[in-house]
Amino acid sequence: MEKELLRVENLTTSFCIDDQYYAAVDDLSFAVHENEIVAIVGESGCGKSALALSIMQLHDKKRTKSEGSIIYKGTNLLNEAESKLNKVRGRHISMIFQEPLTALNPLMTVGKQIEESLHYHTDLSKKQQKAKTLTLLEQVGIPYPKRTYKQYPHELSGGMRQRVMIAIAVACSPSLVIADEPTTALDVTIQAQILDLLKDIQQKTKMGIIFITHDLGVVAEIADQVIVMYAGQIVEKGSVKTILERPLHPYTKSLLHSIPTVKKEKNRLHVIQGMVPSIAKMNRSGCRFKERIPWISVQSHAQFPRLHEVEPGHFVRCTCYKQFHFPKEGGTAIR
Amino acid sequence: MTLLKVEDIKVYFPIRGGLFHTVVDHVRAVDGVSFELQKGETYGLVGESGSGKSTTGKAIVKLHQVTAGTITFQGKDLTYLSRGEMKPFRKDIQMIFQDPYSSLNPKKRVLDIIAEPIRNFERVSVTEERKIVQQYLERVGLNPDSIYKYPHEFSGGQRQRIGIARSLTLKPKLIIADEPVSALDVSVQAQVLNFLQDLQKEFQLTYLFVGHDLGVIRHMCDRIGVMYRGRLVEEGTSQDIYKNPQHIYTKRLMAAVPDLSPDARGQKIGLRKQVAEEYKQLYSTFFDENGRAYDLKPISATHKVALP
Amino acid sequence: MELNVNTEKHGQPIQITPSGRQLIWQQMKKDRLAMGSFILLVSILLFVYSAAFVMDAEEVARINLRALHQPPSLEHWLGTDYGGRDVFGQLIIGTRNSFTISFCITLLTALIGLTTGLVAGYFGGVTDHVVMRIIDFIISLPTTMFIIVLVTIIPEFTIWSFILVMTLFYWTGKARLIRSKVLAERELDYVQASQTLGTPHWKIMFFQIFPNVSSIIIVNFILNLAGNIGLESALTYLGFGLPESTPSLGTLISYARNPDVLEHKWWVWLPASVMILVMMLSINFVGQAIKRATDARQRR
Amino acid sequence: MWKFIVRRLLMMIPQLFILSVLVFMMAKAMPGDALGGREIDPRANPDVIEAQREKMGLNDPWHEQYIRWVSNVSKGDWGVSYTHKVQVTDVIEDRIWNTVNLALLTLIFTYLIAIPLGLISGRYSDSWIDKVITGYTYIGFATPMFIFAIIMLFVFGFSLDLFPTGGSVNPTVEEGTFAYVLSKINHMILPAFSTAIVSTTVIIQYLRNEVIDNKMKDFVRTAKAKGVPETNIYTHHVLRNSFLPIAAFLGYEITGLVGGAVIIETIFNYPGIGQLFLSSVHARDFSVVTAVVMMTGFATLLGTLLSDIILSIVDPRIRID
Repeated sequence: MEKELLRVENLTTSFCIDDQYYAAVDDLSFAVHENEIVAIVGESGCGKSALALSIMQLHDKKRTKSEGSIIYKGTNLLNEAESKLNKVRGRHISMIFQEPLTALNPLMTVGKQIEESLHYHTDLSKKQQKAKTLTLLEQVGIPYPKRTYKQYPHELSGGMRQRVMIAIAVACSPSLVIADEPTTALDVTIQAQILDLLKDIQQKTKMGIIFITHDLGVVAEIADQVIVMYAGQIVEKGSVKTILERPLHPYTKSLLHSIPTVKKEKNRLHVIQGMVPSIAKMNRSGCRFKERIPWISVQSHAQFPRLHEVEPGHFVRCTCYKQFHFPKEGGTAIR
Repeated sequence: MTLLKVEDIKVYFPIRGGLFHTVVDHVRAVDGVSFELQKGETYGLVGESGSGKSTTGKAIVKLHQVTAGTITFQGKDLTYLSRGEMKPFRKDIQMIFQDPYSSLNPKKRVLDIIAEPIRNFERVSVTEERKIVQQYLERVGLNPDSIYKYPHEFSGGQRQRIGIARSLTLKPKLIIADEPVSALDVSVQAQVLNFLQDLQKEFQLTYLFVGHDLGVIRHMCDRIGVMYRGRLVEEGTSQDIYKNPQHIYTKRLMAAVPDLSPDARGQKIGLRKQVAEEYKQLYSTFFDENGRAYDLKPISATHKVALP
Repeated sequence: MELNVNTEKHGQPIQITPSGRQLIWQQMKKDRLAMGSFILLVSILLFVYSAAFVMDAEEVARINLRALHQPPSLEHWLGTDYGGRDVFGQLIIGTRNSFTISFCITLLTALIGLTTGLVAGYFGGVTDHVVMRIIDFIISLPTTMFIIVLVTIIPEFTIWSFILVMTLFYWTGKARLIRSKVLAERELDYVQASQTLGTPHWKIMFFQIFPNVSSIIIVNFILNLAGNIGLESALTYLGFGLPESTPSLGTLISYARNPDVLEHKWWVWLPASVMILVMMLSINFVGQAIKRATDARQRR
Repeated sequence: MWKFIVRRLLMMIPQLFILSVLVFMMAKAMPGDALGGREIDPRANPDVIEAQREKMGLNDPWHEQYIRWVSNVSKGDWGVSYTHKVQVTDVIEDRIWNTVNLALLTLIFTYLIAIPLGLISGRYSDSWIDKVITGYTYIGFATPMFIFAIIMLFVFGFSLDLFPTGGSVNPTVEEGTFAYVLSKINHMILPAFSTAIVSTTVIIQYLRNEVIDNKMKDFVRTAKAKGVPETNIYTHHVLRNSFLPIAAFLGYEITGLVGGAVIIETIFNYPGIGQLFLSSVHARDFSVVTAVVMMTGFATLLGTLLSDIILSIVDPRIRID
């Protein structure tokens, strides 16, 4: 096993809505190791982006509170002062965002935005910074680094912008990168390029990546470990092979059965009933998925609605998976 | 029977520039595209952003002015009809939009949204109208009592179904679905796709399905046209396209689609490298000197590829 | 299949959502300042209009040489001006005139601005280009000077010519605002949807797009109403506003152009100034509150 | 970018043409010879008047008169002032610098107030200081400038006697001395400050909204994720992006000041172009009126031109084509 990089323990992040706090990330624990890509999957509203921002502590402090611990190199980041955090952000843990156009400052050249990272975390001279920036641009596969250095974000294509974002993220050789849906806004061919690039950089530098996505195909392409989130909680956790080939939790199974893939001919897709509950209206007791599988008896949830290990490294929430079956009319789809 | 025939249509948008804001060039959004839709089938137009797939769809319903070419619907040329002359055909050709949030007017009740086409074409009493609306609402699986609600009270998937109900009220023959599920989560997406399939059977609809997700396209379509830079580069049955892609662009597209089995991972990266290499080498044989794809040439009864 | 669908039908009670107007009203009630302003404004207007109705305008306008520049007294609550006319009476009639005329100007500019803004924004292209060039040009003119010159050269100057001259220059801001909103609205799919559903252009403009820009129009209307009271009285102050037969609040303030009146006879000009301030402030507070309420609603 | 500027400059040509036609039409609608300012005695016998008009070319076809006027003006000949009995240009030259100086000082005050208040209010939004500042902007926005100016004059000019209540300089000081400059400034402070304190509120509100908008932007979050300290995020990312639209305001501010000059100069009895314009209208000195309208029209057109050019320089996104 590689060395542990980051350990999240009992993390709960709550947002203030109309003077009341509601947990968007609810008592979450997991770890990321060196040279490991952990994918966090779930539909919108499951709390995966809130988790990413919590680790970086980029939430608006007035409207959010986080409890539990986020342990990086022996210190709990939740207890650190802002100035200490600024030494960690961008240097040891950095982030890639979903929408590269808005995530880059429209009035600053690409070069300056990469150098900014170097400026705050290294002792390089101006000249060295520029040299390093040009190397970085080349490393992320930008064809004309010298020209791109002077360009503004709007002058680049979506794929190129995301490459720039990656260059910013890896500029100071961080040990952990959090990528929040980095390919969602991109076309499929560009997505493949970006995934290959990230994988390539990761293998060279042995860094850890927390990869947040809603796309199980992308998970299959890139992840080592997979965490499936539903309603702010982990519902299933395990290696990528386990989760995709031997899923247990009804939610994971349903998700896999609802995706149309290029391998399958026309067939019936499974439909998950109802909706992802909003954090303010969620029923927080017992199994949170039970409303969406009403044909499964209530008793099957009552037994043990907590996350537990069913085989080494494979964790599932609730015991309802034991009795789960797809409704007859719904999914004839078989993987 | 051929329902819709699109022949060599072009949609150019002017680029203005220079000192006097004159037209200096055109964006060739759609640059000579031809295809046919048979009654009852689902034809998929697939491509990446900027490929002109949506523009093609919108040109058929005249949301974009066609620069050249002809669009024939049931044997009648629609291309240069005025708004007034087009009106009777509006009943037959309807559209489903991509964004379920912006495609419904936030200030209108569900009743007014779904009844809008009825009010344009038919004279029915208020009670009659309400009955029709409720009937369609029920058909798309929404509570018929929700006619007085506003769009913001519904989720994305429900809104998309309201949009579908609206397009069904005129009993159209052809529906152009412009990325109808790309704004939705996977589980909701499955529901809408299942619906579209059921409705097709029930109302004998023909679909022109525009999309970028190759999984969705495969799931929905009988025949597929692959678009790239305003041109069709390959057309065929979904077997032809997915099992036997011939154009290098199609191959690159297929290689880029993520595979659900993690075991195939290493192999896929290798395949992508190989295809990228091939793409570079064969670029000049598949595209002319302007980077434009050639015209489609049949290589089998159903399969056409853009070759020189 | 049906099973999947039906679940959503149940357990959704039919709730009647409050309309936009009700929501704004609820927000307003919470805002004490805006509510106070609203009540104050309505009472001033009620008082002024009913008082002006029973008052004899000619009596107020009659020069009384025996009572020149008298300070406030029981007989003349706010004293008299240089012609011995009752300032209080003039204040009432002036307020009524100022408000009515400003309202007319605001209404006219709103109608013109709304129509041009809708047309330019909806059709875009050449139409929009031409309209915008005209608007840009009018906005970059020295408006005050043009109005003053027009007022002096128009033969037989009446209230109506004043309203028209003001409208000529002040429709542009509204047209520009509405046009930019319509331009953004037009990009939304519901407009395209209406087009594919066979809805005619004019119906799309007035029945689909208009309701979505109406809150902006209302807020802008209210703020402009306040602005126009200021503009009208400023021009009247300079002597180029309303004809002399129609005294306005600006007429009373214009007496302060005489340094002696300004320095020693505050009762002539101060009440009118305060009246304008109070009216403009309260109209603005109401407008800003509505603006905040509509913004908050859109955020949801 | 240069193409944009050249195109924008070319647009000035039709604008100037239309402006001159409008001014010409207004001048023709005025009684007498509003373009040349030559005297026609209205009491003379109609035949004499007619002969005079014929001689002056006032009965020529209008396009000939228009071309004659434009060519005269382009040579710097704006006709004669009927009241001052000198060249119109001389009358204007006496006054124009007063107006320019006053406008400059007003601009300085306006931005000196707006920038710090707008930034503080935006950065610490919803704090008590922001509430005070927004309160001020609401009131300022709703206050008609002329009433505020009158009250300021009444309080600081007359009641407290802190500032002069008219003129542009103390007539007793000698020109060219330091005291002369001081006296000039002293005369400008009250009008400039009164204008600034009201007109700046729009800019404060605008700047505040910009700062609030920008600090919510994704790129600010990116900067935070890079480890950029809060203060540097404001100085490097938020401020620059927020100033951009403010820069574009400058031109409109100038346009507004020219319009406001008529009112402010009248209230403070300050001998500038605005006051000259008004007194000339009252005195029916139409050649001066025409010239002033034409010149200020030109100045405001330049103001908007300036706005557009500044915007094209600071925003790289406009530098297309």
